[in-house]
Amino acid sequence: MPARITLPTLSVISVALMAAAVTMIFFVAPEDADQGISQKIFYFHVPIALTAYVLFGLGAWKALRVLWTRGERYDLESYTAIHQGTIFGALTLITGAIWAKASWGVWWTWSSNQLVLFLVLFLFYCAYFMLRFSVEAGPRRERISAVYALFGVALIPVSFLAIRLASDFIHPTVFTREGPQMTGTMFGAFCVAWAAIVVLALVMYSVELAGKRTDAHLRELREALGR
Amino acid sequence: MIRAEEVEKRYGQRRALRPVSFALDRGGFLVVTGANGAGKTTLLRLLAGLAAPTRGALAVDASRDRLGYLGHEALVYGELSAVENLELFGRLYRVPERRERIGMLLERLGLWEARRERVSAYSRGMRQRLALCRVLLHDPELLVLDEPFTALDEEGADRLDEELRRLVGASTVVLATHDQDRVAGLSTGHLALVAS
Amino acid sequence: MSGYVGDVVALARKDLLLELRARDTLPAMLLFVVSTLVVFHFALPQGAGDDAAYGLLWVALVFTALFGLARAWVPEREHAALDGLVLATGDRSAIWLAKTVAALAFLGAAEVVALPAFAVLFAPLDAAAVLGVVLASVGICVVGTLASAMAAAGRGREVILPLLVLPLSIPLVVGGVGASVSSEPRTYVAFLCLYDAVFAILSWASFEYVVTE
Amino acid sequence: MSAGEKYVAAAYGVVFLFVLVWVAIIAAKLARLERETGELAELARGRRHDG
Repeated sequence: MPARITLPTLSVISVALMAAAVTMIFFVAPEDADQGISQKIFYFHVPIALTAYVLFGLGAWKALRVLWTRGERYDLESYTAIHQGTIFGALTLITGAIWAKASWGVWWTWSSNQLVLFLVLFLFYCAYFMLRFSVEAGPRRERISAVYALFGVALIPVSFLAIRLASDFIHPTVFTREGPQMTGTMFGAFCVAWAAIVVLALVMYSVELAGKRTDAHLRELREALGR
Repeated sequence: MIRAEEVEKRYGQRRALRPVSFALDRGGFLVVTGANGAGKTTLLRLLAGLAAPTRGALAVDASRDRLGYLGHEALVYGELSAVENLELFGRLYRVPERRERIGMLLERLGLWEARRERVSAYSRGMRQRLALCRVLLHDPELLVLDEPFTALDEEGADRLDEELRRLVGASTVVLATHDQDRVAGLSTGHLALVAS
Repeated sequence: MSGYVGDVVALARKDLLLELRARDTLPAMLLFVVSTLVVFHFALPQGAGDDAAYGLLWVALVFTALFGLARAWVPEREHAALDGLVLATGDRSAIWLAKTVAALAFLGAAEVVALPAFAVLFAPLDAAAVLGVVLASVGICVVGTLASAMAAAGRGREVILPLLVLPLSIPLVVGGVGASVSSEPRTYVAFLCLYDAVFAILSWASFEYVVTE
Repeated sequence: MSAGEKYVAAAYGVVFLFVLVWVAIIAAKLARLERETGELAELARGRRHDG
């Protein structure tokens, strides 16, 4: 995170972007000709999914630094990023399910590759937490978590490919969600929404990280003061 | 050989070793004492390279393949015999003339008769002696011994004593014990750890 | 034979020797995979077709592999032999490679029984399907031994391992089932090769970090 | 509201709800941190009077 932009500034930017995004989505961008109003879910669902990837990637990058530098602080950063990523992953699944219901009348469809991929990733990263909480705090845990986080970024493209391949023999694609047939303002709304979600994720990441760091400092202080 | 400055070890919030500083020259014999929980085992694991210090600087001037570590556990396979265990570790350590050296060590530590039995059938004392064979196998220049006398009977302790005397001067030794008298004549230094 | 390869061979031979002595993994795996196939006969409704059977074969293989992998590091746990290996090996990835080879040998032995049994009891297997099984077995042993080492570092290792391995094995199942049922198995075989390569390199490079501090 | 509008509202509502729950959790955490720092400050104050 760039040091010059402070957390309060970032929060303000986040609120402003979010307001702009909602305004653009509902008042500026026209309604989709085919899908009607339910296409509006797309403006949040897809940016949330993309942001989850960014967070998983960030977690893996910090994990790499754990392995390089043995830095305790990178472990905390990697953990926080993956935690956020999992929250956004869960949101992707829920908003995706609602969208599927709105446009196809079912809550879940295996033919939506993105949803299936997120289900796999969600399971994978839930196991990350199970693994992490089963190992005693210390460098061993930092390293094991880091290696697992790195496996995650390898799994994302491999699973993506696998799910593409699987759809050939498991379910012939019945539903298609046509790519961006977006007009100018629709695309603009999408971009603003994406920016808003990314900044929101950054704010949440920073707040959570600050909380975790304060927690660690507090325990250190308590020990220094002799309980 | 070893230089430790304010070396501290934590596992999360739990402090396993209070900051400790000491230096040990080549050929020295350092005895580490301290109550249970003072961090003897932790310090020795740090010296052996099985763990890294959380804070402080620790420099050990011995490559890993010239280091012998005796832990609480024997660090061997229960379902292999003594010879098979030593063959495996000797190969990994690239010990020259393995067979002869293994035979000599088994003889010296009184395991020759039982060399083909599975380690799981050994008594604790025999396992400890086998662990000593494993430690001495590759002729280490630094020995890190964690409570080597526990679990040994009189005979085993005498043999260990013999081995230690053989090593004095030639190798550097760090030995943790709660029974300082046993090694009174050997030690050149003493480090007392305080529980946190 | 010397150096790295010598280490790997010595370590893998040790695992096979231990199994020969104790016989506590392979017989259990064999019995497990055959029992699973029998259960599947009753789980498949009549007229479910061969494709469903191929799918179940893969479920059986993945769970058999998990069954074996859960025991992969048990000999190292007793008397903390893993610490001994970590101290003794120059390049720790040799420990992982040897363990992977041993795990693969056990899984392979189980498959030597399971595949003919499947062909007799359910549906025939062609060359592409067998190749798929071989490649997927490599993949699951590659990630499985590493995940098993991770799980062994914590509490509740038996519970954690399947949670770690199952999401990672989904692409393998896709590749394997594809190779068994598709009329164009080449794509799936290539995909399995890709998976094996990616995760073998990753596991090989990262194992050292899992067992050291 | 049409069915489509309901689903759109639900989707955005879920996102909003998640963020809200997250805020609540952070707030609980902050309250705990405040209490703990308070205790430590008390302790430090006591120390100063003793020494």
